Amino acid sequence: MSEGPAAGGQASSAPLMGHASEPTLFELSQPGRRSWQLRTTGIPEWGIEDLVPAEHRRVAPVALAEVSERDLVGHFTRLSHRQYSVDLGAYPLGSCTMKYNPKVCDAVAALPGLARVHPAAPAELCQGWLALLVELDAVLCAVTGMAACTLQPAAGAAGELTGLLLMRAYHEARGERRTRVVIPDSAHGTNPASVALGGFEVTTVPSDERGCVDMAALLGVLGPDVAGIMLTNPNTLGLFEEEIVEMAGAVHEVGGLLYYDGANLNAILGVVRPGDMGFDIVHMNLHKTFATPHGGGGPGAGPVAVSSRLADFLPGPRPVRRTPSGGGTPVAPGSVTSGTAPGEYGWSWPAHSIGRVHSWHGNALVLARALAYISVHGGDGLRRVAERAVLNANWLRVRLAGVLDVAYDRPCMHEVVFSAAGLKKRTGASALDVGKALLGEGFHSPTVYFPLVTDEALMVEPTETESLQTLEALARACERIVAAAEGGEDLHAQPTSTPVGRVDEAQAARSLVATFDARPEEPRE
Amino acid sequence: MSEGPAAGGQASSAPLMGHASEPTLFELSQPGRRSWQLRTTGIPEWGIEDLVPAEHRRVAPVALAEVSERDLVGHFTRLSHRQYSVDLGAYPLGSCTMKYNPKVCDAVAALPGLARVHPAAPAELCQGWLALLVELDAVLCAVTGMAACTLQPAAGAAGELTGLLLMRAYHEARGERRTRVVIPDSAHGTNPASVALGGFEVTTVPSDERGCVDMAALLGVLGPDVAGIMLTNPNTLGLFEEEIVEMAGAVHEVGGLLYYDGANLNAILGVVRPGDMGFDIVHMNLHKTFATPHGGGGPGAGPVAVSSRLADFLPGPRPVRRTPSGGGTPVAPGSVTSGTAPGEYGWSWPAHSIGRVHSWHGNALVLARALAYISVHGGDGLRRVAERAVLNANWLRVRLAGVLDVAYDRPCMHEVVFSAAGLKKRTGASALDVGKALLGEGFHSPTVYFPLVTDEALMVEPTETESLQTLEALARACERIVAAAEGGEDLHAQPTSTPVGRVDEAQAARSLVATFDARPEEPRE
Amino acid sequence: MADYLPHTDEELASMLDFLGLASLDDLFSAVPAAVRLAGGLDLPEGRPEPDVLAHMEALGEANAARADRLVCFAGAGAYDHEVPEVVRALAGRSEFVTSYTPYQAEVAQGVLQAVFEYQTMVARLAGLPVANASLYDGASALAEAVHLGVAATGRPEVWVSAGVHPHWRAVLATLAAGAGYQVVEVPLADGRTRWPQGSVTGSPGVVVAAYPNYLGCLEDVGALGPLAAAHGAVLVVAADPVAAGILRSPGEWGADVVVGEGQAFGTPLGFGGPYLGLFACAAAHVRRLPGRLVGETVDTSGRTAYVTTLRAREQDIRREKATSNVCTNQTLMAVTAAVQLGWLGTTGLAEVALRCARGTRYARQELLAIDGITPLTGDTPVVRELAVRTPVPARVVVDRLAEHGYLAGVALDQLVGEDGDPSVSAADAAHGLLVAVTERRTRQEIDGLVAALDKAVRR
Amino acid sequence: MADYLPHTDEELASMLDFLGLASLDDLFSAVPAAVRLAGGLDLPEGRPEPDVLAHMEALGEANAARADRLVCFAGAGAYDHEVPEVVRALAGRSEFVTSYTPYQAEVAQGVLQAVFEYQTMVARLAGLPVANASLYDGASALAEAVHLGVAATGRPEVWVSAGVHPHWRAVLATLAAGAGYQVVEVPLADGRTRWPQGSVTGSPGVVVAAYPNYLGCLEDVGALGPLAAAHGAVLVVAADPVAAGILRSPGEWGADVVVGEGQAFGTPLGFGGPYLGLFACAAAHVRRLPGRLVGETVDTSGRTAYVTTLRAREQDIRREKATSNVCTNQTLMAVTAAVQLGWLGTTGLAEVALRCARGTRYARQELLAIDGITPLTGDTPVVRELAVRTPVPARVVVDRLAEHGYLAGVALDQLVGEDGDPSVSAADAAHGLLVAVTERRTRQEIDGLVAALDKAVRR
Ligand SMILES: Cc1ncc(COP(=O)(O)O)c(C=O)c1O
Ligand SMILES: Cc1ncc(COP(=O)(O)O)c(C=O)c1O
Repeated sequence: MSEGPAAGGQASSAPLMGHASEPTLFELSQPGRRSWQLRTTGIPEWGIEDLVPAEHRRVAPVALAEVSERDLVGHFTRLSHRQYSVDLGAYPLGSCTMKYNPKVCDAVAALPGLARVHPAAPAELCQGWLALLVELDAVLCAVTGMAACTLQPAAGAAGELTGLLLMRAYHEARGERRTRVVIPDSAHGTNPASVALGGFEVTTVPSDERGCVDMAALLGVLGPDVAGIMLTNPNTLGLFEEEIVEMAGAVHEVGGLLYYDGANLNAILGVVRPGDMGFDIVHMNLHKTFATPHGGGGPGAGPVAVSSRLADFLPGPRPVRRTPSGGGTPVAPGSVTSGTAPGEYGWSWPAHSIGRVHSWHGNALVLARALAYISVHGGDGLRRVAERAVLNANWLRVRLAGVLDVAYDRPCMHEVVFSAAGLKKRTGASALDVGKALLGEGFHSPTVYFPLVTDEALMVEPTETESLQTLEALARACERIVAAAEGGEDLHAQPTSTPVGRVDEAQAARSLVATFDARPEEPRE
Repeated sequence: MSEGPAAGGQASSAPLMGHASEPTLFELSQPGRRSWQLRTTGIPEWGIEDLVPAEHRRVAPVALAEVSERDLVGHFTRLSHRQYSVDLGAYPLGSCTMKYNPKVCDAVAALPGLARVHPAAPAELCQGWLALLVELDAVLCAVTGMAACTLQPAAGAAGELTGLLLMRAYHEARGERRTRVVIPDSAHGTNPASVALGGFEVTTVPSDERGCVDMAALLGVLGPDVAGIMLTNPNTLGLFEEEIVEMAGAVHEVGGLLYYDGANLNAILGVVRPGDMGFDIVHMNLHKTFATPHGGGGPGAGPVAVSSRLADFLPGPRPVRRTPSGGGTPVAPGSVTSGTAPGEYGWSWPAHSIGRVHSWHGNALVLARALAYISVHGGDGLRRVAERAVLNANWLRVRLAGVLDVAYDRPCMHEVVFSAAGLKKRTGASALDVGKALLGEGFHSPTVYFPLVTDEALMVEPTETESLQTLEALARACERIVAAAEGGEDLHAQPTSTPVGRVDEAQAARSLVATFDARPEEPRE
Repeated sequence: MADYLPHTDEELASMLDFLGLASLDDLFSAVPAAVRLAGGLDLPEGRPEPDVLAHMEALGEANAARADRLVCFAGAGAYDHEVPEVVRALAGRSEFVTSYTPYQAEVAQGVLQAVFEYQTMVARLAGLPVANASLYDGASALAEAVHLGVAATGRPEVWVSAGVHPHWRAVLATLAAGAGYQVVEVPLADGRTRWPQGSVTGSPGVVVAAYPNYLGCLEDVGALGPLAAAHGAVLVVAADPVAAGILRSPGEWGADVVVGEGQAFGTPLGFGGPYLGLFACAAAHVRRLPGRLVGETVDTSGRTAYVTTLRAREQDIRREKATSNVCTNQTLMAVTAAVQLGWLGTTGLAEVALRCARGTRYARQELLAIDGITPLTGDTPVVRELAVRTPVPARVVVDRLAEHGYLAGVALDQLVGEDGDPSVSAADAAHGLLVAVTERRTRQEIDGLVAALDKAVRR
Repeated sequence: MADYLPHTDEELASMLDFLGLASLDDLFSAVPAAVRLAGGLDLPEGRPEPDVLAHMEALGEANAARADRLVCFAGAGAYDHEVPEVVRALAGRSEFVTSYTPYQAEVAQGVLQAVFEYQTMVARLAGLPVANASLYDGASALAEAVHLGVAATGRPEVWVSAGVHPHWRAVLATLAAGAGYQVVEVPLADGRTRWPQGSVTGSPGVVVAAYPNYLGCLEDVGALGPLAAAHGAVLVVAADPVAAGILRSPGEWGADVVVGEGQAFGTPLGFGGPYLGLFACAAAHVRRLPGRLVGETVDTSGRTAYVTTLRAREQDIRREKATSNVCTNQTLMAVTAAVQLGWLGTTGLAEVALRCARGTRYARQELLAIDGITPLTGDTPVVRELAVRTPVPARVVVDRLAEHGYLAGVALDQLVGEDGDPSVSAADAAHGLLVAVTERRTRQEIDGLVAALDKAVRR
C-alpha cells in the first residue's frame, strides 16, 4: 500500500491495477459504518438487561470490522483477484485432481429445495433429500464395487478414520485385538495420522525400484496382529500396483482387511473397481474425483463404502429405502425417483454401528453436487474420464521426458512424478523453483516434495479436462524454465508477475501472526 | 501471448499471472469440441431435409467457436480479470454516477417469478409484474414531481427521443408547428442528436462565465418557433442553474416546453423536483441514479415522466390499476400490494399516444432493480443519497483546489469539473494523461474532455457510496500524479501496471478490424 | 435507516467543517428556496433489504405465467430457450455487470474483447462483414437500420413487410413521426409478403423484410435483393438469429443490413427486457453503423488490444448531425450472447435450430389433428413458430390452458393490438394463436398441450 | 455423450500415436486382466445437464420442510439466519470456490488473507488469541479439542456436560473408541449441568461444557475454570457463536479451547452440511492447534503477505505422530463466515444476537401461555433456543404443524436418538420440543406458530 489511509475504494491491490497489498477488513473499518440490514419483525424491543442476566452479559460488543457494503464488496472482490483457481487456468496439482467443476452443480447446490432444508426435519418432510442420498449411496457402491456406504465423513481424512474405526470394530466383533496397520512409504500423510487416531500402530513397507509396494517386504511384515493395510491404487507415484490381487490375497490370508484410499480413484473409474481388486473399505474424495470443487481448501466429502461383511458396522443413521418390515433395502443406481411414495425413505441404524462421525448427515450439498456430476456422465462417461485423465498424464510424461527426469520410467496412470534432482544438481534450481516459475508462466504449480520417496518430486496431474493445447503450452513453459535454469538464470527470483513474490515462510513460523491483533506495532512497510 | 498454441488452460493473460494477451474464443476453438447439453425431448428426430426447403437451407453451419465448457469458463473468467468495475474500486466518472450497485437487486432480477415471465402473457397471468410497474411509475412521478410516466425507453437517449416526440405531438395537437429546440453548449451529445431525430433543429445557447446558461442569450433565441428547451440541472458542469425558475417562465412564456435530462438527478433527490422547477418532461437514467448497474455499457432504463398536460401523449400501452370503467387510476407510492385482486392491473392506451417506443414494456428487470433500490432507501434515504453525493464532490473540489484548476470556482453539486489546461501548459501532461495515470494508481479515470466547454476537462463524480478515506486516497493519487508531471515525469507512458498499456486508437480507426475475420493475415506479434 | 452510505456522523461533521458549512442543507444553497421540497419526497419510508426482497418475491408469486409454473409455448420474439448455469455464472461476473461503457481501454479489455467476439459472431450469423456492439432490442435495431438506409439513400420512403413483428413496426411508426419517414406496410397473404410486382409507383429508400416472419414462415427472400436493387434501396432483413442456425444467411440472400432480437442468446424472458438488438451491415455502410463498435488494435508494446473505434460516427462527436442517438446500449446482453454462443458453438446453434424446427413440426402435426384447428398461413413452410386458427377466441384458449399448466402461446389480437394489423383480418386476429416450440419443449409437454387444447376448444 | 472432456477424435488418435499405443484400453495394461471391469460400470447412461437439473429440482420439490415453504423454527445447531445476497455473491466467487488449499501463497493471497481475517474474527468471538482455518463441523471441532486436551495433559479421561449437543457427544464417543478416551457424561437437571462438587473421584484431562447449552440455557460457566484448574484439565467450551454476540466470551470465562458450529455465519441449512467447525485456543496450545493456520509475513520485497504456517504440527509432516489427521477442511465456509461477519460487523452481530434473544423470549412467553405447554428447563435463562414440554408427543406436534406451514422445531427424541440421552428422561425426550427463533422470525410468524400449536396440541 502506498502511504495514506486504507481506502475501501482503492483498487491498487487488484493485480489488474498494480501490486499493492490489500488492507485487511479491520483497516478498512470505521466505527459507525454498517452493511447489515435485517428484517422488520414487530417483536417487542426488550433491552439486553431484560434478556440476559448481568453476569452473562458481554461488556463490550465483539469488535469486528465496520464497513459499508460497498467496501465489503470491494475488499472481497479484490481478494478474489489475488487468487488462482481452476476457473482461471490449469491446476496440475498432483494427488488433488483439480479438474473443471461443472457450473450446473452450483445450480444444484443452490436449489432452495435442497439448500434450505433443515437437517433435523422429520424424514417424512425431507423425502427428496433421503432419496438423493440413497441414490448416491447406490451409485458409489456401483463405482467402487462395494456393498454399502456411509456418506457422513466430511473429507478424505475423515473417511480414513471412519474406515479404520470400522476395521477396529470388525476385528473386535470377531474377538480379535489387532494392533498394526501396514502403510507403504509413499503414502499420504493423512494415512499414518488416521491410523494413529484409530488406535493402531503404523508399519511402513518400502516401495521397490519400480515404485510399487515391495511384495517381499510386505509379506515380511504381515502377521496375525495386522488389522489391515492402507493403499491407494494407482499409488501416489501415479503407478498401478500390478500385484494388487496377490497383495490382497496375502493380507486376507492373515485375517487383515484392505483399505483403499480413494484419492486416486479418478484413474480407474469404470476400468477396475476397488472391490474387485480385493479391497474391503474404500473412501472417496468427492471433491477430487467427482469435481465438487475444493473451495480453497474445503469443503469436501469422504464417503466410505465397504464390502458386505463390514456393512453392519457403518456409521448411523443411514438413509434407506424402507421395507414394510422397517429395515432398508438396497436400491439399484438410477432406480430412485422423486415421485416417492409417502414415507418411502427413512433413516436406519446398522446393527453394530460404530456411531455417528458427523454432526448431521455429512456434507450434504457436496454430496448433491457429486450425484449431479455422476448423473451427467453415467457409467460410460466416468470411464471416459479415467481414460482421458490417464492419456493426458502419459502424454505429458513422454512429452517432458527429455526436459525433466521421470521418477519411474514406465507408463503411469492419471498423474506422473518428475524429479528435479538432476536439474538441481546441475543448476541449483529445485522442484520448488520450477513450480514457482510455472506460476509466472500462467500455470499453477504441480505438487512439490510429495511423495516423499522421490527426491525433488514434481507431481503432475493434468486431469482429463485439460486440452492437448494446454498440455503443450504447459510443456513449453517447463521447457522454457528448464532452459532458463540451464542458461544460468536464478529461478529463486520467480515468480515476479504474481500479486506477491515469494513469501517469507520462515518469518511466518518464527514470529507467528495468526490474527490481526497479533500484528507487531509498527507496520512492516 | 508467448509463442505456442492458444491454450484454454493457460492463465498468463490474467493480470494475476502476468500480462499476456488473451486469445480470442476463436483461437481456442477446436472442431469437434463442445460445451452444449440440451434436454432430452423424445420428439421425432426428423432430418433437416424434412424440415426446411432446399433453397432455404444453410449450406454450412454458422462457424462459431468450438470449445469445452472448461475453456469457455477459463476464457471469460480471465477476461473478467482484465476488466475494471465498481466492485473493484472507485469509478469517479463524471456524468455517469457510478455508485455501488446493491447485490440485493441482483437477487430481485433473478427471481423466477420476475425473470421467467413472458412479456406477451395476458394481463391476468402477470398481475405481479403489472403491480410492480404501476408502483414504479408512481414512485418516479413522486421523485420528479410529475403526473405520469412511461417506463418503455431503454436508456437515457431513448428517453430523450421519446420526450421530443411527446413535445412534437403536444404542439401538433395544438395545431402548432414548432421547429427549434434550444440546448446549452455544455449539453451531452445525445441531446442534439435526439433533437435531430425528433425532427427539430438545434439552437445552441452559450454558458456564461459562471458556467450556467447565459440568460440574456437564452431570451435572445426564444420565440414562437421554439418547441422547447433541453436542460440538465445541475448541468454537466455540476453546477445548479440558479435561474431555473426564470428560465422556465421565459420558455413557457413563448409556448415552449422544458425537458429535463435526468442524468444528474442524483444530485437533487429529495431536495428539489424537476416538476417544481417548471419542467414538463423528465427522463431518468435508472442505471445511474438508481444503481441498476451499467453492465459494461448497458442495459439501462430511461423512463420519461411528464406533467399532466402531456400525459395523454405517452407511449402505450401503460400499466395501470384498473377502474371499473376500464381506465386506469393513479396510485400513491407504496400503496401497491401483491395481494392483488384478480384483474386489478391491466394495460391501457393513452388517448393520444405517440405509440410504442420499445419491443415490449421497457427493460423490465432493470425497472425491478430500480424499484428495489428505491424501496430500500425510501424518501429519506434518497435525500441522504443526494446530500452525500454533493458533500463528497464539494469535499474533493476543495481538497484538490491547489492541485488541479477547478473549472468554475464555486460550490458544485454532485460532480466537479477540473481543468488540466494549466498543467498541460506547464508540463505537457493533459487531462487524458492524468486520467491514465490514475488507472495505475488504482482508480478509474474521471470523464475527460467532457463537457466540451471546459478546456482539458476532468469531470469527477465521486458518488455518495465512496468513503472519505477513498476520497482522500484519490486526492493523494492526484497529488502524486501532478507532482510527478511537475517533476518532469512523462505521463504519456502511463499506465504501466494495467493488462495493456495505452492502446493505439488511431490504428484501430485507420485499419478497422471489428471482427476476428477482419484480422490481417499475419499476427501482430 | 439502512442504506449504502459510508459516512459516519463524525465524518459528516468534519467534512462540513472542511467546507465551512454549518449543515448538509447548506450544500444546496444554490437551489432557489421557492422550489425546494419542504416536506421531503412523498414516498414511503425506507425498508430493509429482506423486507423489500420479500415484497418482490410476493409480486413474483402473483405472476401465474412464470415459465417455472406454466410450460411456455409463447414466443412472438421472446423465447424460453435453454440457458445453462455456466452462461449465467460467467455473464453475471461482477466485472462485467458493474463496469461502465469501456471508455478506458487499458482497464476494460474484458468487456471490449467479449464485445469484439460478439461482433464477430453476429456478423457470421448475419452473413455480413461487420456488426455493432448492440442496440436496445429488435425494434430499436430495426429503427436504426431504417435511419441508416434513409441516410444512405436520402429517400424517406420505407417499405415494410407486414411479416415484421407488429411491435417493431409500431416502434418504427412512432419514430418515423419524428424522422419524417413515409412507411408503407406491405401486407401478407398465407404467410407471405405480397411485394409489389413489376413497375410500381413509389421510390423506397429502404425495404424491410423478416426471415422467418413473425408468423414463423419462410418467405421468398430471394426476390428481395433484386427488388431493392431495382429501386436503389437498402435491403434490411429482420432475421431470427436462432433459425439462422439452419437457414441461409440474410447476407447470402442479399441483405445490406440485418437486424434481430438477440434475447434467445442467454437472456431470460424477463417480461420483455432487457433484451438485445442485433445489428450487422455491409462494408459500404460501416461508417453509418449506429452505436458503439469495438476494434482490434495494439498497445504501446505491440500487444493485441481492443478499443471502441470510429467514434466520429457517434452522437457525442456529430451532435445534431448524428443519425443515431444511442449511447448506453445493451452491452451486458451482448457479453451474455457471446458466452451463450460460445457455449453452443458451431454444432450447438445448428442443433438448437434443428430441434426448434422439429418441435414446431411435431406441434403442427399434432395441433392440426385437433378438430377445428387449422393453419393460419396455409402451407407456407414454418421453422420457428406456427400460427393456427382456433375455434374459440385465442385469448380464451390461453386463459383456459393456463389452468392446466400451459402458456399455450400468444393470442394474435393481443400482439397486433387494439387497432389490429392491416395484414391480419379481424377474425384471424381474434382466433389466431401463435405457438412457439423451443428446443426445451419435450414431446410429453407438447402432447400435454395438445390434449388440454383439444378439451379447451370443445368446452 | 455430453461431458466436460475436450478431446476430439483426431486428438485422441494423435495422442495415442505419440504414445505408441493402439487404443485407449492399452493405457490400462498394468491393470490385471482378471479384475478389469468387462461390461463397464453398472450405472445408468449419462444424461444431459438440464435433465439432471430437472431431476434434482424434483427431489427438492419432494422436501416439504424447505425453509421457503415451511417457516423454520427448527434449530438444534442449524439455524435459519439471514444471509444476504451480497454474502452469497462474494463467497460464491469462483476464485474462492474452485481453488485448492493455498499451497502456493504467491497466487493464493485471496483465500489466505480471507482466512487470516476469519481467524481474527473467530479469536475475538472466542476471547482467545488464536483460531485455526476451520474444521469440518461443530462435532469434529469438539473431537479435535479433546484430542488436543488429552495430548496436552496426557490424561484420556474426558468429562462432558450433557448440555453439549447430543450429536457432538455421539461423534466424540465414536472417535473415542479409536483414541481410547474414557468419556464421562455429566447430566443436566433443569437445563444445568450437575458438575461433581467437592472432592470427587476421577482425573479428567479435559472438561467440556456448552454455552449456551443445546437446550438454549445459560449455565454457570463461572465455576468451570476453577473446576478444570483443580484437575489440571483443559477446559473446552462449545459456544454458540451467535449468542456470543451478547454473552461474555468463553475466553473471559476461562476456556482454554473454544469450539463451535459456524453454520450460522452465512452458510445455508443444506440438510446439515457443509458446515463449519470453529476452533480457537489459548496461546499455550498453539503448536497443538489442529488443522491449518494462516500467518502474516512479508514477501521478498517486503510487502505484507499471508501463508499457511506452523506446518510442522500437521499430519503430512508428523505422520503417525500427528494428533489430528485433518487435511481438507471447510475453507469456503470460513471465507463465507468472514464475509458474513464483515457484513454484520460489530453492531450487526450484537443486533442479531439481541434479536434472537428477544424472539426467543417472545416465543417463550406466548408458548407457555398455551394450556399444557410447560418449560423443560425450569427457569434457567435461555437466549438462543428454548425447550418446552408438549402434551402430545413432540413428533406429532411437528407433523401436525407442517400442515399449517410451520417447521415447529426439533423433537427432542429425534435429536437424542433411539437410545435416548442419559440426561433426558424418556418422557421428556418424547414430549420435548426444541424451538429456535432467529432474527428472521417475525412476530406474525411466531403468533401463527403459537395459534397453530394451540390447536394442534388439543386436536
Ligand atoms: C493420497 C491422499 N490421501 C488422502 C488425502 C486426504 O483427503 P482430504 O484432503 O479430503 O482429507 C489426500 C488429500 O490430499 C490424498 O492426496
Ligand atoms: C448528461 C447526459 N445525458 C444523456 C445521457 C444519455 O443517457 P444513456 O447513456 O442512458 O442513453 C448521458 C449518458 O452518459 C448523460 O451523461
